[in-house]
Amino acid sequence: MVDLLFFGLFAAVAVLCAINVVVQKHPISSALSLVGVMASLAVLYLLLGAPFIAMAQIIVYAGAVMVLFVFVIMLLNAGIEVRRGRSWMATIFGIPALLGLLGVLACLLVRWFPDAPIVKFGDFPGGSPRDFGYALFTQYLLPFEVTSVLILIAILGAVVLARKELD
Amino acid sequence: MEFLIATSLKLAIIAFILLTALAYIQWVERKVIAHVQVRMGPSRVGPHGLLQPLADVIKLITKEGVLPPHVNKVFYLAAPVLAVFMALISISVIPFGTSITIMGHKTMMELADVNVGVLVILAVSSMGVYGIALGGWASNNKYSLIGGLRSSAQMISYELPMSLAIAAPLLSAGSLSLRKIVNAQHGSWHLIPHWAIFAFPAPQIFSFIIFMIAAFAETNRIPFDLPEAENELVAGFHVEYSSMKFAAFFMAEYANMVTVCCVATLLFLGGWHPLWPVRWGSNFAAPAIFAFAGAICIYHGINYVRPFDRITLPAFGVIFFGCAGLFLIPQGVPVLTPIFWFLAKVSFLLFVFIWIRATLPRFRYDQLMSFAWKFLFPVALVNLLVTGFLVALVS
Amino acid sequence: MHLWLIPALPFVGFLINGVFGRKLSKTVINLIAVLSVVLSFALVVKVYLTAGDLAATPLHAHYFTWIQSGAFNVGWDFSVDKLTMIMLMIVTGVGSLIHIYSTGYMEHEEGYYRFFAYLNLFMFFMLTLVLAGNYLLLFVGWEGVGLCSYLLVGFYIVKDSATTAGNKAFIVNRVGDFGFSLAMFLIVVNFGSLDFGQVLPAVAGKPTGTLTAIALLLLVGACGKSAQFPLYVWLPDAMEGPTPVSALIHAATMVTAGVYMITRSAPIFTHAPAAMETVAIIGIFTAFFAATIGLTQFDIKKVFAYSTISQLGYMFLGVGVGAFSAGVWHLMTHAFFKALLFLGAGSVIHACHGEQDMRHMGGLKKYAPWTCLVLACASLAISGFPFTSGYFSKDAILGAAYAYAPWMYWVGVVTAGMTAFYVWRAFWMTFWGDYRGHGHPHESSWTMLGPLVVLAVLSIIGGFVFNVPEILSGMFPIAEGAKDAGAPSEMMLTAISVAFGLAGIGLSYLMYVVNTSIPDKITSALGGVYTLVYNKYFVDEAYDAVIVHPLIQGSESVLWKTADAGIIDGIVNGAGTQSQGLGNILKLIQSGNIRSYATWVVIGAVALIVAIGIGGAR
Amino acid sequence: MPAIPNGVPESWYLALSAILFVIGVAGFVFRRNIITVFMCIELMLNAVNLSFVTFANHYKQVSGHIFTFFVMVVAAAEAAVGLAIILTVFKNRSTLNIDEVDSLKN
Repeated sequence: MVDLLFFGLFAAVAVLCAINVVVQKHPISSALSLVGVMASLAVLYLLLGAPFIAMAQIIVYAGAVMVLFVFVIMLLNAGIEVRRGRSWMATIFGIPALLGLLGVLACLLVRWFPDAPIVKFGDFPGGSPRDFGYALFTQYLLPFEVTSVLILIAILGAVVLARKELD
Repeated sequence: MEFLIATSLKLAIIAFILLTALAYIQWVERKVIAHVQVRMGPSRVGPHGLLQPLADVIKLITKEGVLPPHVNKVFYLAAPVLAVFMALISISVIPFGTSITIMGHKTMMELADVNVGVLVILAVSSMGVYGIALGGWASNNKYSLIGGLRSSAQMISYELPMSLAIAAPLLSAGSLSLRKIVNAQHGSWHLIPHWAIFAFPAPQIFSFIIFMIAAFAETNRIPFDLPEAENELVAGFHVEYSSMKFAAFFMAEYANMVTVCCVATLLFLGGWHPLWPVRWGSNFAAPAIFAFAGAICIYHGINYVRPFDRITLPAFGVIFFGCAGLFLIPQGVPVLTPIFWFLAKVSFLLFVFIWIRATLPRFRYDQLMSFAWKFLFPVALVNLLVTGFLVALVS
Repeated sequence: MHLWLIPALPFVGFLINGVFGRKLSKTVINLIAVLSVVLSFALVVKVYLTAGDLAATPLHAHYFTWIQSGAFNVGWDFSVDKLTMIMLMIVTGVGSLIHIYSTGYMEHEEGYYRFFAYLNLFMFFMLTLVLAGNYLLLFVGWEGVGLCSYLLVGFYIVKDSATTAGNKAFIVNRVGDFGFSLAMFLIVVNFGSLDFGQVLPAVAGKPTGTLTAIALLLLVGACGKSAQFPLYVWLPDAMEGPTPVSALIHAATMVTAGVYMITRSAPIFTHAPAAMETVAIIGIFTAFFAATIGLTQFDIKKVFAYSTISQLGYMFLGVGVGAFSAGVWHLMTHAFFKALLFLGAGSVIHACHGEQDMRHMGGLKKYAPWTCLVLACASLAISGFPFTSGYFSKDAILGAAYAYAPWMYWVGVVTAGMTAFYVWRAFWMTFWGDYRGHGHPHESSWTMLGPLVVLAVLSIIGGFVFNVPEILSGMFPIAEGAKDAGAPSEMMLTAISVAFGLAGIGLSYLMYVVNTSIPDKITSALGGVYTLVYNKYFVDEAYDAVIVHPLIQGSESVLWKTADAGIIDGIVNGAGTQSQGLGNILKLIQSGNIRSYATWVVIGAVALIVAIGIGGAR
Repeated sequence: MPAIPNGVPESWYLALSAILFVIGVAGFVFRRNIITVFMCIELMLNAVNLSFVTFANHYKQVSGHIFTFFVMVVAAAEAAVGLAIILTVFKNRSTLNIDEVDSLKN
């Protein structure tokens, strides 16, 4: 019951914020709405028994990535976007393609999960940081290391791109 | 149901104490800095200026809230709320002491014992930047924009060493729940307590220092108060703010201070565990201190300097003796002593914050960044590595 | 028993010197390099003292499983029996002496730290080779010492000849290693393991043909590493390296690895008589062949290089005729006196300011008395002068050879005579007469002379102090049998070989001290034959004509011109042009507009999901 | 739908993730501001993360969380590089409108 309450509340928040991300004219509003989406998703993660992921979601996404976005928006002082569309593809096929996507996903959901099991808070204790860390550092060690290399490369790329010499 | 009642009660108490404390920390700060600079500090309003915070609050509330015409209204108004909200929310996972039992209802001395408490605090503090950044941006003012930019960059940069510094004691404690971490620091070896900073095998003294430095940056305190550097940016991100909105930013800053001090106490200084073991009579420290304070007050009240000291100081003396007596009540001891130790440590750290503010000059921006990335971050990393190695070695 | 420490110590030395050497001062480098080796020598001694009876209970140490596939697994394990112990003693002992010597010899060289880093690395690999408990680990050491020899021969990186010599050594060794690896494959196929402990006892049951094949392939490897007849060409050129290197790698330790390997796999060889025969024949032929070349060389190091080849030939002869212990004995004594010869030569070269041509030396005995003395000891030892070390080991081999096939004995004896001749020829030309070189020669420092003296003592008394056949009697009773077979004429055989040795010495004295005009007469008399021998039978040129040149030509005309340029490039370019054509069509949908691309992606995604959904994949 | 279930059906989580994803795609297709488009990508990633976590709950395995974690890391790296690229683009063309960044055309 409480689950349902929370889910309904935060799902609604997420969807509204998501729509807001798209419809807002000013990028910084979109950014903050996106933060809203992420925060509410974090709550849903908690409901799904993933406390660590929930916190990581907030720390990494809301706390770091989105701050970067806001930072860049402030830096470029990006204003309202100018509507000079020259993309016939998007204008013609965009809407139908989207509707098609939504429909397909919906029918797949209906087809594959006619009677999905009920998720209750706390019926999956496996998401504790301990289990998570154990899995990460034993079974998924190699991907983990590879990811670290990826991050290193990303850092280098960012540094190289943002250097002054470029302009 | 009982849970709800208990929680709401605790909520009320904590909120009241915290908010009052916030107001009075400002008074303490002004007093301390004044004495460091050989001044009197606030002394007009009430005895020793004790009513100064009240006066400030009244002033700020009754001031006219100016809404500049060129600002982005929504964010301009949202920013301070966001800031203070994010600052206050993280106090909810901080335990102050052991459990307390009131008429058969046993309850822990904290709002919520989250099993990932440390992460919660990190998360919330990482969200804290939005208030300042937004405020700076929404004011639509060059100074405040620069302040916002600086604060966002600075907070992101210093979050890394802070997280790494926090991770090190977690390794030796082996849990993410603050209460468990504190319990892991229970006991002592002869006179040396098992606090994280003295812990075997890996004393966390370095990560403690790193954490404190990063905390200064995260709370925008001197020497890292570049977002509000007066002589460069007028007042930085809150140039355009006035009245309660301005006060909200200040509350946020002090609330953040309290939070990081609590976290430092819990992670590194053994939470509510006494400085030396009970069998050496640590339980009598609190009454002794209060009695001493009371004695001093009464002494100075008897041969006074200023006329009103004749009344006020003995009054304080009596109050202090009362507190001392309170700590001697057997039923009170298990409840009050931990709280005393916890608050003592926290207030010491707060004093350090104020002390540093009175002592150090401000960094230059590039110095700030290079310090974070080229010094603090590697050191924290190495410290984490060494800790992990030692812990693995011992276990 | 920390066996792993023995190779680990030099390796640590290598790491320190190799990584930080550039920063360190020479004293520190010396300290690290020498200490690491001396310590491992001390460890070896400790192991020897604490090990107890190695023959009864060899030491085994399994550190970790290196390769595992199915039933076949190769571990990183060391084993020490008496043979290993002897080799360890030789390697670490002589190694330490040579390290000490090098600190004096290399004092004024560039890349000082590089030299000692390589030297330590070599010690590590050599010790791994010797300690190895299975063929693969032995092969690791085998390749490692090859690498180090390459690095050290080409140590003077600015000298073109040095680098080419290094390449030559490396490439020629590849041929041998090829054989060795094939042998290992055969062993794995037939025995399902590479551990000595499992392979060697299981030899008895196997068909002789297989064993012969394995043995011959191993022999190819040994020939490469130990510079035997077809593959010996790299060793003389390897003299381009610094002299201590020639002493350590190309006289005392590495080149004897082949002999060690054959001795180690003695059971295989003993069960393959044909292979044994081949070994013996190659050995005796190489001995004779190299000795003849040695007669004519004027570069002092070249002379000793050829004598090394020839002595290695002796060892092969020894193991070939089944007197493994005699072979190892000669290996040890040879390590002593040949290291001494090279180091002495180094000291002489040092004295003559880098001059290597004996025609520009002479009369050094009054300038460098100590060097003269120790070189005399070495020369006596190598020419089998009675009761010197060379005498015992060589006669053990020759005796066994007589028991196996008399003609080998006679060839061996003649070779012994030649050996004595050219070694003493070098000696006289260097020390007697009067100085024909430039500059003013001088005696070397005691850091160099000290090791020389120790080695001199060893090469005099080493023979009967360490009586290898007795030590190894537990492992190789065959050697004893050979002795018995030769027993009746033992004294006589010995006398003959000694006589030949003395004759060689006398002849050389006659030709190069008493009447120095004789050699020229002989040279002119022999004419063509002399030039043939002087030019080392034109073997290098032959190899060049038969192998190298066709290879280059073939790869140029066939592989490059036809295959690469014609076929491969054709395919590539064709693909290029084709895709260009295709691209011209596809380019129509490339609007360069990200959002239309996004739309494409969405449409594609929809199509994909529909396909999956319809396909009913779950 | 039957009476209010005690708890939430997984399919609702999946539906939510699908909706968020489609919204993200919509933004990706129709917005012209590079930064906004970029944020829409992040939105899609988040949607996918939600379904990952849901499936982790379904199969009672932590692997889903791990995947989410990796997605986050990759997203962070992507954000760093992407924003750097955006900065560069803005420096060189002084525009954030992706319709004007089409020099790859034909």
